[in-house]
Amino acid sequence: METLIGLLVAAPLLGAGVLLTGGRRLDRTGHLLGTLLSLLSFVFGAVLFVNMLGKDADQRALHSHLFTWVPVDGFQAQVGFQLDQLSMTFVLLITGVGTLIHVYSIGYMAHDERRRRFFGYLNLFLAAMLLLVLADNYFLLYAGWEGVGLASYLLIGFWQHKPSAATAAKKAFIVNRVGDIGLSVAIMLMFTTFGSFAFADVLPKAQDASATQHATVTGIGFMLLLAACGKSAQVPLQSWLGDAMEGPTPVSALIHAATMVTAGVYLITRSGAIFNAAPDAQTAVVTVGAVTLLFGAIVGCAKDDIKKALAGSTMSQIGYMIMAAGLGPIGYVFAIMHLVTHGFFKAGLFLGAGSVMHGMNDEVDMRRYGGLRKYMPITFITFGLGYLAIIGFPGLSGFFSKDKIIEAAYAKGGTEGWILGSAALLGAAITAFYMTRVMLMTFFGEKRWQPDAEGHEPHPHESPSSMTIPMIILAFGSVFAGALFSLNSRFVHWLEPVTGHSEGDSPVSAGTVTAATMVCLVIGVGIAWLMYGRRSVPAVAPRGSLLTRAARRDLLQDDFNHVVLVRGGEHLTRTLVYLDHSLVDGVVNGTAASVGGLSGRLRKLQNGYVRSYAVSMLGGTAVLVAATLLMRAV
Amino acid sequence: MSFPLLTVTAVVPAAGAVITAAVPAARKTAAKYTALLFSLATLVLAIVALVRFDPDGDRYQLTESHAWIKDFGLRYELGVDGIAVTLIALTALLIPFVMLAGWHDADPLEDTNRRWRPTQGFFALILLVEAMVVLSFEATDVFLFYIFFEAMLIPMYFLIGGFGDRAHAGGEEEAARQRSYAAVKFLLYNLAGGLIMLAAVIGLYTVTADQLGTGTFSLQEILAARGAGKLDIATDTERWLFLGFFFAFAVKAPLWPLHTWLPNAMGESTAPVAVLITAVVDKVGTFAMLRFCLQLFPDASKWATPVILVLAVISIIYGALLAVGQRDIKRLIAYASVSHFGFIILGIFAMTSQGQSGATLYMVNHGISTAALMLVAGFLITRRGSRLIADFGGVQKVAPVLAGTFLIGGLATLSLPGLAPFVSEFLVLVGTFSRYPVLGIIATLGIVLAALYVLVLYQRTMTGPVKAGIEGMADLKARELLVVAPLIALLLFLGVYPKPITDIVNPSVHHTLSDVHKTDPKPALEAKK
Amino acid sequence: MSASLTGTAVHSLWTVAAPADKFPAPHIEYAQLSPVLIVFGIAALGVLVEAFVPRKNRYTAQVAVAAVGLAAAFAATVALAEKGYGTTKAHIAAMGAVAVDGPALFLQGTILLVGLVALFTFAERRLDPRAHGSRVDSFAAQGSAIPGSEQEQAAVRAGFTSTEVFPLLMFAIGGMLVFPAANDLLTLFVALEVFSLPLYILCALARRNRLMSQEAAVKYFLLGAFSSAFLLFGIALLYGYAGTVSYAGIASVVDGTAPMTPALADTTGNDALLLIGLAMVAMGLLFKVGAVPFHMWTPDVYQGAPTPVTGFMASATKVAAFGALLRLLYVVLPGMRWDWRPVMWGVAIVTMLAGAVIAVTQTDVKRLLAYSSIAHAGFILAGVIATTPSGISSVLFYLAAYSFVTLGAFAVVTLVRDAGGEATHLSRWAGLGRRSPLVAAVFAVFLLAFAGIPLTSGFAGKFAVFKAASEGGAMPLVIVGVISSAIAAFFYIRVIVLMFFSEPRPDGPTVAVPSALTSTAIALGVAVTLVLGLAPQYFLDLADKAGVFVR
Amino acid sequence: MNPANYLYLSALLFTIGAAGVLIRRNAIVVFMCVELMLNACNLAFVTFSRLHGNLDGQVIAFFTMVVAAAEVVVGLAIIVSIFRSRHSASVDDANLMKL
Repeated sequence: METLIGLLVAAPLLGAGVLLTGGRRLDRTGHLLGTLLSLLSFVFGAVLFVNMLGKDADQRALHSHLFTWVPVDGFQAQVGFQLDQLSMTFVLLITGVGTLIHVYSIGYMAHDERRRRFFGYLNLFLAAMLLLVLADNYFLLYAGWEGVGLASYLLIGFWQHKPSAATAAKKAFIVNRVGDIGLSVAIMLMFTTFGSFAFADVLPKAQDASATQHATVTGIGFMLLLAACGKSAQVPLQSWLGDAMEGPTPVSALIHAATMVTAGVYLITRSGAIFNAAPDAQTAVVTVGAVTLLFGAIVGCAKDDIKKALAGSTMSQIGYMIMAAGLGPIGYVFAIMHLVTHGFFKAGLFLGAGSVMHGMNDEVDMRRYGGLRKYMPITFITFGLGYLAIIGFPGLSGFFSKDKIIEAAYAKGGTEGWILGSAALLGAAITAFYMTRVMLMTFFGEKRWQPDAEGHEPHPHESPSSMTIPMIILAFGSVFAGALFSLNSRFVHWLEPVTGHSEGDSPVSAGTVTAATMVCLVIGVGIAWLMYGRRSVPAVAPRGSLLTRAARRDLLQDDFNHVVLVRGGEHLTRTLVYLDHSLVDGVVNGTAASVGGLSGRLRKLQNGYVRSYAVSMLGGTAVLVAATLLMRAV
Repeated sequence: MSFPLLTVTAVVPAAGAVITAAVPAARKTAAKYTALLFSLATLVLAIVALVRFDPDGDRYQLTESHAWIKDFGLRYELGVDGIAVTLIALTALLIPFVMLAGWHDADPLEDTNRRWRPTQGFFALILLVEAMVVLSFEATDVFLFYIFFEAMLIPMYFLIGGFGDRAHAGGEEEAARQRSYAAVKFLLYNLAGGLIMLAAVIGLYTVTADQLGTGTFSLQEILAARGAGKLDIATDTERWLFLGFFFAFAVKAPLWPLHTWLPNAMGESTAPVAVLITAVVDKVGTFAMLRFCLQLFPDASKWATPVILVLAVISIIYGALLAVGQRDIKRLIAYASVSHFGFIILGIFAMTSQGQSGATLYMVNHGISTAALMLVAGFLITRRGSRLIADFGGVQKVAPVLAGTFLIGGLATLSLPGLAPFVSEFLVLVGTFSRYPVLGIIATLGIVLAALYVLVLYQRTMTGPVKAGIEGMADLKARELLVVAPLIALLLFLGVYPKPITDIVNPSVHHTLSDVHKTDPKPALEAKK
Repeated sequence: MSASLTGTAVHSLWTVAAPADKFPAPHIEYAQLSPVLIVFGIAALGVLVEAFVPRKNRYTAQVAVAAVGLAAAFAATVALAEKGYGTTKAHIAAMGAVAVDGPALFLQGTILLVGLVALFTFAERRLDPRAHGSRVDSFAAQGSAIPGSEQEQAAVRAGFTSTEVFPLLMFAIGGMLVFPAANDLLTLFVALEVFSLPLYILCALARRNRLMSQEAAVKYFLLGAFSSAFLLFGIALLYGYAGTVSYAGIASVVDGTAPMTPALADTTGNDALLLIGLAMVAMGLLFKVGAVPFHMWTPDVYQGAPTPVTGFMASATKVAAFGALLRLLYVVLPGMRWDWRPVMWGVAIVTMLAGAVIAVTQTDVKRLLAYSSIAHAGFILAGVIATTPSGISSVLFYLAAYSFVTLGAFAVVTLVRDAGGEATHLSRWAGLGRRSPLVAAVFAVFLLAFAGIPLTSGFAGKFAVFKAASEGGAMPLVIVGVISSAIAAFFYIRVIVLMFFSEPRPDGPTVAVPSALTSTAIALGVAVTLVLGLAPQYFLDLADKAGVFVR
Repeated sequence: MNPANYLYLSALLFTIGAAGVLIRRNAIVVFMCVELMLNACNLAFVTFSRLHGNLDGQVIAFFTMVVAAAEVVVGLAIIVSIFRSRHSASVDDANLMKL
């Protein structure tokens, strides 16, 4: 069984290797090979899952040590895997959704001559992501962490000939690097504190370490949070996610909705022990989560680009998860649960969006959609189900997972609990609003289609089955996953051994919370219908309120980055380049020059007149005599 | 006396140089193959040495010792520890690639006259440099080391000044001017450093002569004498001597603010020569810090550590920032190297086993990764006939393989996990952090900047719409692929499995650390107990 | 002193005035002086050859005679050294006039070899184009003829050549042989003049640029005479102080071991005589070695003199002069180390720096080399100051190493020519490496040796003297030394850049193909440079063995 | 009479000679000044020889004269030759080589 874990990672890795080095001869079959290997990896996962279910709760974790990576005295980095319930959940999500998206991409990328490479990158991503969730120590996790970063870089920038894409890719990688500082510093802190960075060594010790090394443990917590912010696009490192939509839609669905961006949640949940030991860090986490869930939601309301709108929503949904994870044992389970359900419906939504774009020759502006439900029914239905799921329509998966998080938020207790809970509720309302907006602008109302750049009139049509089937499957997931998990709280029992779970005492009963959520939902949908359902949508975006305009610009976050970081950085480097030339180099050249000048002046003494030479000799002698006498004198 | 493996390892390339130079003008290709052959022979010898080296054996192995110039206390003493033998292997490994990459760089444009034989000269000089570098890695006699450390400059100087790349904005005239400026700058910088060191070397002799009766430069003798308490350098003297040595090495390494020769030298010389500078020759500097500064003057080293560490961190950030600001591909890579050398020096003077093993590993990895990046950049530049980033764009569309390899080289340079440099960089950072947390964190910022300059470079040159002058660009040829592929393979292998090297290096690092009486700091928790 | 000298004291001196029968019959150890005697004999023979051998054979005769003489003298020197006169049997010969000891023999050997090589360059006749069918060397057809005059052209047409240069050379060498061996101040002075006067004349005899050549001669002569006047006055003062001019005598007076006579008690009562005398004698010698501030003749003379002569002067004169300086400081005035060392420190420092710095902006190869020779004089002084046995041997070694590099370098300069004779302006050397890589490479080797790059003799020598200096406690000198070496490196490198990295000019100079003579000289230079660079141990031992002065 | 005075005289002569070298332009005169310096030395030698009551000084004086004579020969030869080619004996005209 242990070896199977290795294969789990090896399969897609192999795929990546073959596809990327294989050359043209694989162009015909490459995508199939990629999909196959992804599927294979899913099968391995499934086998392991079944095998795991066979064992009883606390015996389920599997460990397999491959080899020692970096052995330097105290610093012993191992390459070893740990497959427990938490990792297993992710494995299934990643390989499952991953495979679906491979299938979807076969159709979606059919006309791209670099499709082979696309699948190579996808496989690379799967491998890295699996490494991330299977690693049994933070150092190896770090490798996976940066690996997914690379994959995301390559895939966002897949259409490199588009400068916007290339820029977005670069931005994503660099912002992520900022987060990575957090992770590496955290690892260093662990090494200097615990003398190791393996889960098995660090997590158990975290609690009593905080007794003596409280500051350090808190520090580790904050650093991990920083890492999470980078990867999961949380405030203040969220700016890259919107631009990341430059990538092909399947990528957005897989990496920037379902899996990679949730790595932060995984990291925090995995490091639960540390956060439990560092309350301050937890507070920071929930704050970030709460802020982001509102931030993302607001941004989502203003975007006319369907993918950007969805990106905003992703941000906000992950905000929910982070917040939940920050709540500690009360929330870990629900964070993961929402993560999984979100994986289903958000992937579904993105694929839907992709299918729409596919039909509308890659138009992304929702103001140029409208009334598409008749033309692409399957897309409409699957997208619709996803929509209902995300706004938390009773009975669908989103309803269960999000509801739990809101409850947990209140259960945190105290004013903190109230604030978080209300924030979550408000978020729910806004979610309902912008999702409805998307729904209405895309599928309802009158046609607002426009010819594209080349002047082709769009002929909306349903996408090929290779694309619709995954959408349908995901739709099923988004409908039933929630119920499936929540039924006599299966999911809680499943994860409890790893994350631990505590109910907490909610000041408000579950019933009231649900009711409140419903109210918010109705309000949100209602407003949206009033604005976009009743009135017709202008093909050109109105100027809109100040907030709207700010939201369109990601609440000016990019402008801030541009002015402070980019411009500032440019100025800094330009100054340094100048200084390096004029100052550092100048000193050296200056010395040389001054020697030259001195030489030039001394030359003049050699004026060619014998008599002046004689003078110098006489003077020299005089000095010599004087000096000699002086020496004797002193 | 056993087979003098080390001597032979150095003599083979030297002989190769002579023979290559002797090949008649008309037989250019013959000369090239001769040179390549000898470099490969050297590689074999180096590998033999690597295999024969026993990590758990004596500190210095394969030793040879003969009197040379009695009056100067100069002995021909060779010996390698784990660090040296690894670096020799690196050198021997890189040279063939350098040659292959520079296969046509030195072909005379037109047959000017029969006596002027640039091609022969180019390859002969490369072999000569190799011989001297290898010897300076092997020398365990301070003076012997100094001799080759200095002599190495001359062939390097001719390589830089004589064979700049033909791609230059300012035209042939300007190119020649810039080139000789760079060459002179390189030589004078390093000569100045060397001469300062000479004073220190003489000082060392005087000290040993005073205290041991006979002046000596032999590392073993000096260490032994100090161990036996026979030799005890006065604090001030030791500090002065240390500074004398360190200055020379800091110039060679190069350490901020003594770095300004590097961008010129690397910018003006052909890519293979640039690789020779940064990947091979400069390593002698950092290596010498590890072998001579720390071992000869442990107390002074500890005394100077704070300043040096700060300078190293400055180098890291400063080099990276300047790399971001460059308009010229090669200068960009040069500044990136400045940043990397900062890491190496940081690791050495952090005085932890992680730091120093990391630093050694870093020397190797940086050698390979820079070689990969720089050589591909060289192919790119020769194709376009320009070094300016602005002249490129959309290369990946016309030459995907070239772009791919370039990206991998870049990713190695920004030390992505899975590629070799990551391991060493992280080791250095951890090693530093465990003793100097603040510096460690500041240095960590370097990884963001690295990402910045690499990806910006890639974006500007490779992505976007295809620029004018790029349309017809050919993808990598077989020879070029033969250069790049092995390097990349090596990067991947060492990224995933650096153990073979760390196993050889670790014991030597322990020796060095015990010289400076330093032990790794204990983890906080254990310390508490 | 004046007050104390009463009339009676003077009268008493009258009475003890040495009567004639006190003159002992002079006793000369001919065998031990053979090198000197041979050279002078040959020189005289050369004069006879000039007088009686028909003009067309003179050249051959002169060269042959001189070569044989020098070889013989060298053989004699070696034989003496073998016999142990350099070490165990070292002693004072010729009535205390000349010392036969290690340093003397070592330097004489060096001078003789240098002289031999210089002879080759003197005798070179293939560089200049044939003048009216007869091969010509680098010396004026007729020294006395006015440049560009009818008379001169006639002389050229007649194929005259001033073969007098060979006897002159021999006289100079003879003087140089005595100079470092001189064991009393009178011999010192005479020897100085004996080798200086021929050099003055040789300077004036260039075939090309005769005006410059004559100017060089005048400058050299006037300044030389001026300096020797100082030297002489210094000698007078020392004589006044010690009542004797023999080194041993003065030394014993200085350290008070000499038997006290009232007159001596009188003069020694006042150190001014001694100190001023010392300073002036030192000045005379420093002038010859070209130390700042007595260096100013060097660039002009080096530039103006015929290049072979320059080469000879630059190497042999330095050897002889430093030999004499060493002997003076180590034999006569060891007791006064604390007086002259600081002063010499100053001179050494100034010399090293000034030489290196001024050279940076030179544009003429010969002037460049002149300044570099000044800088090198500074380095050697650093060794002289050490006042340790290793100091002596290091200086001896440095001189040997340096003189051959210099000879070689100037020999190369004679090869690079254009219509106006040698093309000594640096700009003309651009791209020489492209046109004739071999010559350029050889010159590069010499330059690197000057710069003191390891594996060349220059480095070995530099290391030796610096080591000696630092052992003698003169670390600051070493620091200054390395700094000025760094500066010096700059202009040596500049020449290399010029030769190799700049495009050759279309109207650039041609490189003449020399005869076997110059080729040998250059080859020898390179050989010595490399041998002393790679395996100097044997010669260092030699210098060590020779490093003891007899007193 | 006090021999010291002779020394003062010789010193004086020497200084005059040196001054002449520095001041006079005509090469011949300059040279004569050098001769003057040499003779100043002779005076000193003789005086000292008298002081010390040995003959070395006087002998040296003869040597000096010989040397001086030799210098005259060489010196005049050179000066004359340059005079003939330049039609000037001024040392300041001999100024081709400088810097």
